[in-house]
Amino acid sequence: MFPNTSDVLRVLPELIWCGFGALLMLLQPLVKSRQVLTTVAVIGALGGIVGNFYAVHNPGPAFSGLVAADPFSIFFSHLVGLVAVLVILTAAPYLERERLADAEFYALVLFATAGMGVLASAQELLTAFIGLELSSISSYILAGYRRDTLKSGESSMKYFLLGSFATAFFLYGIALVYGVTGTTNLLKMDAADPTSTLLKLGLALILIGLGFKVAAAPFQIWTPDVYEGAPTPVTALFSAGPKAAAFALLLRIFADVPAATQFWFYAFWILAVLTMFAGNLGALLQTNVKRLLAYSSIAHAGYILVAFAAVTSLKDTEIGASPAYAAILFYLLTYALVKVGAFTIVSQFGGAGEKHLQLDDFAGLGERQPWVAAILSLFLLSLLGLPVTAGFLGKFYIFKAAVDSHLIWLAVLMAINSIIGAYYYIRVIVVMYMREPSAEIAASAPSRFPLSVNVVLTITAIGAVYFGLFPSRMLNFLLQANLLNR
Amino acid sequence: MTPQLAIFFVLAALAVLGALSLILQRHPIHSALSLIVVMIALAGLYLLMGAEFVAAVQIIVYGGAIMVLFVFVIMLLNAGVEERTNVSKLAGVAGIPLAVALLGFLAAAIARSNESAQAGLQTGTLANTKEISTMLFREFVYPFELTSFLILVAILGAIVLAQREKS
Amino acid sequence: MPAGPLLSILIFLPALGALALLCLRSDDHEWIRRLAFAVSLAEFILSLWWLLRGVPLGSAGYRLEEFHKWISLGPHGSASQTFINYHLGADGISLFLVILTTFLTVVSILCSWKSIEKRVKEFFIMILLLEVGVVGVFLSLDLFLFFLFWEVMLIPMYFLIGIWGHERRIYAAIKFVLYTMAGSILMLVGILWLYNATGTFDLPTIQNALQTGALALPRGTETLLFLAFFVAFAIKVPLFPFHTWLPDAHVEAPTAGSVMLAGVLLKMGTYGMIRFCLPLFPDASRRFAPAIAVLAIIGIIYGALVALVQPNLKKLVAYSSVSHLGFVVLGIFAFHLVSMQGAVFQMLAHGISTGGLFLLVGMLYDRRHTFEMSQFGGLATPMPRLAAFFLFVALSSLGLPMLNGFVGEFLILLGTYQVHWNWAAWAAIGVILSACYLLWSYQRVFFGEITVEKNKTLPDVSARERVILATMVVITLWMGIGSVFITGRTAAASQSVLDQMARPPRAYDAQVPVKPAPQPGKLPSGTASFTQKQNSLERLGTR
Amino acid sequence: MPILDHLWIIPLLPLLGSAVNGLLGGKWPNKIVNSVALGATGLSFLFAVEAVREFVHLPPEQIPWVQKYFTWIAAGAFRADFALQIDQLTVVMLMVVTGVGFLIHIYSTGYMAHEGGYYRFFSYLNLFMFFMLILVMAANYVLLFVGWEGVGLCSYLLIGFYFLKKSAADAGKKAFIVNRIGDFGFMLGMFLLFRTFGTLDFVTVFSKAGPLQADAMGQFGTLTVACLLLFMGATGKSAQLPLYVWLPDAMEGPTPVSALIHAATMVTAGVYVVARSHVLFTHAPTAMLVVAVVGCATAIFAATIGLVQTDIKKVLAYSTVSQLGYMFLACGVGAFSAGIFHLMTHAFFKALLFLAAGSVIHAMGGEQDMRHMGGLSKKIKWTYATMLTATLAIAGFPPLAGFFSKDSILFSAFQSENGGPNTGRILYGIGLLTALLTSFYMFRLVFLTFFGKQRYDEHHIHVHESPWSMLGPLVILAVLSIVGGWFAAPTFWGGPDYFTNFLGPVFGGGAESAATEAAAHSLELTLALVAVVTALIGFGIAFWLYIRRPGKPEALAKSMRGIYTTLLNKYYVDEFYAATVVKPLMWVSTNVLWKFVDVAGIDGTVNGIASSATSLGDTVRHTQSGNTRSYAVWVVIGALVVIAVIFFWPAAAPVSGMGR
Amino acid sequence: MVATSYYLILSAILFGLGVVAFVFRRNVITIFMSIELMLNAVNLAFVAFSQARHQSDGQVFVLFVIVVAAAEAAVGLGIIILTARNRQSLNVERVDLLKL
Repeated sequence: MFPNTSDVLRVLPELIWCGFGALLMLLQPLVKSRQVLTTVAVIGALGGIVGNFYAVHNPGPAFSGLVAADPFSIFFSHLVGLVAVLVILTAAPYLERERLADAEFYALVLFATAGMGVLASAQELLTAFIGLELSSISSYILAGYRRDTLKSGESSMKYFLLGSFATAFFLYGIALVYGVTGTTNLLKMDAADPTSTLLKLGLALILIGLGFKVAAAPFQIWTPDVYEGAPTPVTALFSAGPKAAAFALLLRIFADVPAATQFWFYAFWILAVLTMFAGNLGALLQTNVKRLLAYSSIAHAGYILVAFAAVTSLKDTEIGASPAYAAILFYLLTYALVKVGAFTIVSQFGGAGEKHLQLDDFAGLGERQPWVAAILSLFLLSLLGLPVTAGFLGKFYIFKAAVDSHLIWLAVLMAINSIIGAYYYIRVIVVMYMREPSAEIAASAPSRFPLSVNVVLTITAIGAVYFGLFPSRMLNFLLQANLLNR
Repeated sequence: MTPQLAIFFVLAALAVLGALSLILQRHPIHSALSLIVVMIALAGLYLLMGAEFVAAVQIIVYGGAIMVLFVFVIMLLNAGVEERTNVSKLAGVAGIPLAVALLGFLAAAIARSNESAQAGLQTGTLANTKEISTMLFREFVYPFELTSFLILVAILGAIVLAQREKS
Repeated sequence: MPAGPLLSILIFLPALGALALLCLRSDDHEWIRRLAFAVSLAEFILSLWWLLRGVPLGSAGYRLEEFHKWISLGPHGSASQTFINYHLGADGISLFLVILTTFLTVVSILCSWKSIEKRVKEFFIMILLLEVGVVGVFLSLDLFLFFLFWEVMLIPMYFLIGIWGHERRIYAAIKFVLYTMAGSILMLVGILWLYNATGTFDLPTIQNALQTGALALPRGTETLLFLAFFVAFAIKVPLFPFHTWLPDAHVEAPTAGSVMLAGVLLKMGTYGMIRFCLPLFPDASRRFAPAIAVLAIIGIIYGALVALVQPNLKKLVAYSSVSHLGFVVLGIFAFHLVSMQGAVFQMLAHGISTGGLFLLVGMLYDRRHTFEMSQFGGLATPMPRLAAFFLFVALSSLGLPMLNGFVGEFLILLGTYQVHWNWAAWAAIGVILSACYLLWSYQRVFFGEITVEKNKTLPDVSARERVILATMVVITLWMGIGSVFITGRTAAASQSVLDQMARPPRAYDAQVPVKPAPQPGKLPSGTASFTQKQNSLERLGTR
Repeated sequence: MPILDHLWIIPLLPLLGSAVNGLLGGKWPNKIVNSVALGATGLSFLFAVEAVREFVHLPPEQIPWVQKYFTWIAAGAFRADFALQIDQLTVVMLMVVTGVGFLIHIYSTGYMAHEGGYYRFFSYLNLFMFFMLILVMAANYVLLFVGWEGVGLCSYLLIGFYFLKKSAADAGKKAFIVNRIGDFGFMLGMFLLFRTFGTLDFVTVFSKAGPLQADAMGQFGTLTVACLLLFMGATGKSAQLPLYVWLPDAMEGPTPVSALIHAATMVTAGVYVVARSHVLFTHAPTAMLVVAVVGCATAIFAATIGLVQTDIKKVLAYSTVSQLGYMFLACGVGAFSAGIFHLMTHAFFKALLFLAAGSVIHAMGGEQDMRHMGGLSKKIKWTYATMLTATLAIAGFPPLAGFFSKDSILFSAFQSENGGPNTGRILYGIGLLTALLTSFYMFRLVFLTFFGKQRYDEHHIHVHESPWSMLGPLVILAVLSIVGGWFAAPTFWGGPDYFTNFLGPVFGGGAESAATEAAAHSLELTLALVAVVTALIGFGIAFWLYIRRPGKPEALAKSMRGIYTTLLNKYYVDEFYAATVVKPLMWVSTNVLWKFVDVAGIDGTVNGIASSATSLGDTVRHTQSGNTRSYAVWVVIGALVVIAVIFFWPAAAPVSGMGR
Repeated sequence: MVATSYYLILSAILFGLGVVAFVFRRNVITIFMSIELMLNAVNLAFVAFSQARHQSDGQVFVLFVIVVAAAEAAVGLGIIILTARNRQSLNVERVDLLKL
C-alpha cells in the first residue's frame, strides 16, 4: 500500500516543491520578513532541482509507471526549477513594489512548478492531467494576483474560462483514448488499433487541449491578453514554464504512442504555420512591450511546432528522431532563459502599477542605462535568432530538424517568419538606441535594479551567450539514445 | 425495448433537456438548476450502469457541494437576468453553427465508429467499490496525493482572490 | 613566421580591442580613439605580415588552417555523430579581402576621429566588432561558422547605421537588416539541406567529396541549393533587382559605415559566390550563368544610369557600387580564369576606390552637412586639395588605366569577352556611363562659380584627412601599376575554383546534349580553332 | 647605346615634372615652375633626339627595339607588360610630340604668365606629355590604351582649366565622355584581338596576323571587326564623324592646349593607332574603306562648318577635324606613310595656327570673335607673318609643308581602287573640294583678322605684340611649316620620297616598279597642279569676298539663309545628339529607371510586401478583440480544424516524400 | 441492456451542448457552468468505457475529475467574484480591457 522508497525518491523534486509550497503557507502568518520568505522560496525551488540527484543516478519509472524519471523528465525538472528560481528572484522586488503578499505567491509558483514537473514526467494521462491542473489552477490564481487592478482580474478570468474549456477537451480526449485502448498509460498504447476512429478523435482532442496550453494558433488567442494582464513575473513564468511542460507532455505522447505519430503530422504542420504567422504578424504593430513579447512567444511556439512536425515525419527512419527531440528541448531551454530575462527587465521598467510598458517608454534606454539596454538587446537578438546567442542555435537546430526531415517548405515558411519577427525585435532595439526619449522619461532617474534582479539578468544573459557558443555539453546530454527511458 | 433502455432514454432525455435549458435560461439561477437536473440524470445513468459509487459521489460532491457553491455565488453576487449583448460578431454569427457542427461531428464520429469498446453492453453489474478504493490508494496514490495539493491550491486561490483587504 | 592560431588571433583581436575599449571611461574620447586606432592598426599589420607570409605565392589550397571540433550533432557517442567544426583557413582570394578589411577598418577609424561626437565608445566598439564579423566570414571554412560570422556582422552594422546615421537612419538600418536576413535565412536552410545531403558542414570536405564524385547532388536539389545560396549573396552584393537597400543604407550610414559597407561588406556577397556557389553547385551555376549575367549587365547599366540622375552625391556613389559590383558578378559567372581574377581584383579595387569616394563625400558632409549636389558647386576654389583627391579617386573609380579600377574592369571584360563576347560588349557600356556620372557630378560639385555663400569659407583637407587620402591614393596607384602582386597570388586560388567547376560530368548530364561553346558569329573558322587552342593552352599553362 | 636601353627616361621626365609641379608648385613662383616644366620636357626632347640618333644606327633586325620593364597586368593567359618600343613610326611621333610639345611649353610660359593656377597648368601639360609619350612608345595595345586614356584625362583637365566657366567644364566633360564612347570600341577591339591572337603585344600580334588570309571586301571576319572596333576608338580620339562633336567645344581650354593637344598631338593618336595597326587593316579591306569614307566625309563636313564660324579658334578647330579626316583618308586608301606625313606637317602648321591665333587673342586681350578684329597685320607683324605662313601651308601652296603632304594623300586617294574602280576618284574629288574650302576659310580667317577695317574699340583694347617667349616658338614652327614637307619634295623631280622610305620598314612597300613609277610621276605632277589651282581659287574667292567686297558675305548669308544658319549651327549635330541621346537617356534614367523601376517598382514591391505584412498583422491583431466569446469561437474553430486535418488528411507515412 | 455507444453519443451531445453554451451565454457563471457540463459529459464517457471494459480504473478517473472540478470551481468562483467586484458586471462581453 505504501509506496516504496525509490518511487518517492524519483518524484522527489515535485514533492520538495509541493512541500515548500505548503511550508510557505505555514510560515506566512509567522514570518513578516520578505527576505526570509524569498530565501525559503528560492531554497525550495533550488531544492527541487537538487532533488533530482537520485533520479539522475537511478533513472526509471515510479509508481508503477505513472511517472518516469528519465533524462527527459530530469531535463524538464531542471528547466522548470530554474525558471521557478528566476521567477521568484524577479518577483521579490516586484511584489514589494506592488505591495502584494509574497508567501502565497511563492507557494503558488512552487505548486505550479510541481505541476509542471509532474506534467513533464508523467507517463500516464490521468497523472498528466492532474499535473496540468495543478499548474493551471495555480496559474489562474497567479494571473489574477494583482487583484485590485482590472487588467489582472480580466487576465485571470480569461485564462481560467478558456483554460478550463480547453482542459475539458483534453479530458474528453483522454476518455476516448482510454475507451479505445483500455488504458491511460502511454507505454501500453502501442497495441491499439491504429485505424480506430475513436482513437483518432481522442488524439485530436488531446492535441486541442495541449495545443491550447502551448498557445498554438488558433488556440493562441488567449495568450496576448493573459500575458499582458498578468503581473510581469507571472508572465515570465507563463511563457517559460507551463509551455515547456505542455510541450514535454506532447512530446512524450508523441514518442510513446505510435498512433499519435501517425495522425498528428499534418496537424502539426498546419498548426506550426498558423502559429508562426499569428504570432509574428500580430506582434508587428504592437506598441506595448509586454504584449509584444507575448505575441513573440506565440511565434516561438510555432517554431517549436515545426520541430514537432519534424519529429513526426522522422519516426522510425534511419536518421532517428533524437536530433529533433534535442532541437525541441534545447529550444525550450534557450527560449525560457531569454524570455524570463526579457520579462524581468520589463517588470522592472514597468514601474509601480506597470504603467511604463509602452515602447516609447524604452526610448533612449541605450544611453540612460547602457547595460540594461545591452542585455535586453541580447535577449531580443536571441529571440530573433542571431548568432552567438543561444536563440540562434536553438533556431538552427529546429531548421536542421526540419530540413533533415525534408520539410523544406516548412523550413522556408519558418525562415519567412524569422524575417517578419526580426522587424519587431529590431524595432525595440531601434527605440532603445535610436530614439530620443520624451522629456518626462529622460528626466526620470534611471531605475537601479535590485540585487535579485541583477542575479536573474546575469544568469539569463550568461546562459543566452553560453548556450550560443558552447552548446555541446547540453546537446550531448539531449542527444543520448535513452533520453526517454522506455 | 428493455426497461433499462427505456430508463436510459428517459434519463438521457432529461439530461439533454437540462443541458438545453442551461443554454436557454436567461437567469443564472435557472441555469444552475438545469445543470443540477443534468447531474441528477447522469447519476441515474451511472446507477443504471451499476457504478453506484460514482453515482453517489456525483450527487454528493457535484450536485451537493459544487452546485451549492454555484448557487451561493450567484446569490452572493446578486446576479440578475443575463443581458444578451452582441459585442462579439464572431460568436453572434458563427458561434452557434460552429459549436453545433462540433457537436454533430463528435456525435457522428462516435456513432459511426464500430469499436470493440462500444460493442459491449452495459451489463449493470455492480462495480466493486473496494476495487476502486484499492486502485485509488495503490496504483493511483501519486495522483491522489497530488490532488491534495490541488485542493490546497484551490483554498489558497480562494483566499488570495476573494479576500478583501491586502495582507 | 610565428606559429599558433594566427587566424583566430586575427579574427578575435578586434574583439579583444572592443573589450578593452569597454573598460575605458566613456567620456575619455581621445584615448578611446587612440586605442581603437592602435588595435586596428595592429590588426592591419598582423594581417599583412601573417597572411602574406602564410599564403605563399602559387598555393592553391587553404593555408594556415585551424581545425577544432566544436558542436556535436546527431546522437551522442553513436557512429552518426557529426560535428560543427571551428575550421579556419585562408587562400589567395580571402587573403587580400582580409587585408582590405583590416585596412579599411583603420581608415574608418581615422575618418571618424572628429566626425563622431556622440557615443564615441560604442561607435568604435561597433567598428571593431564589425571587423570581427567580416574577417571571420572571409576566413571560415565551415559553412556553419561562415553563416555565424555572416550574421554577426549584421548587428554592428545595424547599429552603425541606426545610431550614427543621418535623418532616415532608422528606416535604412531596418531595411538593411531585413533585406540581408531575408537572404541569409534562406541560405541557412540551404546550408542545412547541404548538410543533410553531405553529413558535414566542412567546406573542404564537401568540396573534396564533390571532386572525387563521392557525392552527387540531384539536379533539382542542386538548383534549389544554388538559389538559396545565390540569393543571399546577390542581396549582399547587391545584384539587380535586390539592390534597393543599398542606396538607403549608404546614404544614411555615417562615413565609416559607408566605407565599410561599400568597401568590404558588399564583397562578402561576391566572395560567397566564388567560394560557395561555383565550387559546390557547378552545374547549377552553369545553368544559371546566362540569367545571372543578364542581371549583372542590367545592374551595370541600370546602376550607372540611375547614378547619373541622382541629385544626392552619396546616393550617386551608392548606385555606382551597384554598377561596379555588377562587373564583379559578371566576371565570376563568365567562368573564365582571366575574368575570375579580374573579379577578385575588382573587389579589392572597388573597396579602395569607392571607399575613398565615400570618405570624400563624408568629408564634404562634415563641412556642409548635406549631400545634395545643388548645395555644392565651385568647391574647387575653397578646397583645391580635396577637389584633387576627389578627382583622383573618381578617376580610379571610372577605370582610368594605371589606377586600380582599370585592371579589374579590364580583366573582367577581357575574360568575359573570350567566352561571351556579347556580355562583355553590353557590360562595356558601363565603362562609358561611369565616366558620365562621375565627371558630371564632379563638375556639379567642384566646378563653376560658388553659388552658396557658406561654401566660400570651407576649410581644405586637414592633416589627418590628408594622411588618409594620401594613403588611399598611393594604394590606388600601386594597385593600378603593380597589380601583378595581387593577381599573382590570386591566380592559383581562382584556377582551383574553375577546376572544381570542371569536374567530370555525371549521369544526368549525358541526357542533356552538351551545347557547343558559343562562338562569336564573326569569327572565321580558321581563327576559331586557334582560339580554342589558346584556351586549352591557357588552362594547361597555369595549372 | 645608353638611351635606347633606358627608354623609360623619356616619358618619365615629364611625369616627374608634373608630379613635382603638381605637389609642390602651388607655393612656388612662376620661374621655378617654368624651369621644372621646361626642364622636364626639354630634357625629354633631348633624350628623344639622342634616342633617335642611336636608333638610326640600329641594325634592321633589331627594329622594332622593344624594352620590357615589368609585368603590369597578368591573369590567366593574359599578360600585359610595361614595355616600350621604338621603330620608325615611333620616331616620327616622338619627334613631333617632344619637339612641338617643347615649343608649346615655351609659348605657354608667356601666354599663361598672368593666369591663375599656373603650376596646375604646367603640371597637367607635363602629365599630358607623359601619357602622349606612353601612347606612342607603347609596345602593346594595353599600354597604348594607358596613354590613350591618359591623354584623354589631361585633355579633360586642360579643357576644363578655367573650371569656373560652366562652358569650359562642360566641354571637358563632353570630351572625356565622347572619347569614352570611342574607347568602348577600342576595348572591344582589344578583347577581340586577344581572343584571336592570345596576346596584345604589337610584335606578336602583327607577326601572327601577317600570314593570315585577308578578309574579302564586304566580309566581316575577325580582323575586319577588330579593325572597325579599333577605328571606333580612333573616331573618338581623333574627332571623326560621328564622334567629332567634342573637339570644337574643346576650344574652351587655353590656346596652347588647343595647339598641343587638340591640334598637334593627341587628336592624331587615332591616326597613329590606325597606322600602327596597318597590318590588321590591310587584312580588312572593308574596314579600310570605312576608314577612308569616314575620313573623307569628316573632312568635307567639318570644312563646310568652318566656312561660316566667326570664332577664330572654332574655325581652326573645324579645320583640325577636317585635316584629321584627310589623314584617315590617307590611311583608308592604304597610304599610311602619307597619313603620318600629313600628321607631322599638320602638327607644325596647325600648332602654329593655334599659337598664332593665341597670340592674336593675347593681343586683343582675350577677344576671339573675328568680327571684332580686323586690320591687325600692321600692329602685330610677327604674328601676322607666321600666321600667314601657316595659312599658306595648310592651304597647300608649294613649297610649304602642307602642299607635299596633302598632295601625296590626294594622289594616293586618286589611285585607290579599294571598294570599286571609282571609289578613289570620288574620294579624290571630295578631298579636292575640301582643299578648296580649306583654302577659302583659312584666307577668310586671315583677311578678317588682319585686314580690312579695324572693328574693335581702340580705347578698350590695346593691341600689343606678344613677348618673345611666345613669338620664338611661332617663328620656329613657321620655319618647320615651310621646310617640314621637303622630305617628300624630291618626288617631284623623280627622286625618292625620303619620308615614305624612312617609314618603309614599318609600312612595307615603297619599292614600286619603274614603269608604274614613271606613269605615276606624271599623274602626280598633274594632280599637284590641280591642287595648287584649287588652293588659288579658294584664296581668290576669299580675297574677293572679304577684301574687295566686304559687304558681300553678309548679303550672301542673307540670300542663303537656310544653308548659312545650318552651317553656323554646325548642322545641328549637337542639338541632334542632345535630343536623341542625352535628353531621352536622362529622362528615362530619372523617370523610368529611378523613379519608376527603382523607387516605385522594386522598392515599392519591397515596401508593399512590408506594408501588406503590416496590414495582415493588423488583421491578425484585430482577431484579438478582447471578447472571451470570440475567443471561445476561435478555440472551436481550431478544434474543428485539428479534427478535420486529422480525419480528412491522409495519415503521414513516416518520412513522406515532401520536399524531396 | 443499453449499448455503450448510446452512452457515448449522449456524452458527445452533452459535451457539444456544453460547447454551445460556452459560446452562447454571456454570464460568466453560466459559462463556467457549461464547463461543468462538459466535464460531466466526460465523466459519462469514462464510466461507460469503464463498464464496457469491465475495468474499474475509469471510475477512479471520474473521482479525480470530480475533485479537479471542485478545485476549479473554488478558484473559478473566486475569480468570478473578483471580477464581479471590480467591474460590477458578470457579462463576459464587458470584460474586454485587454485586446488587440
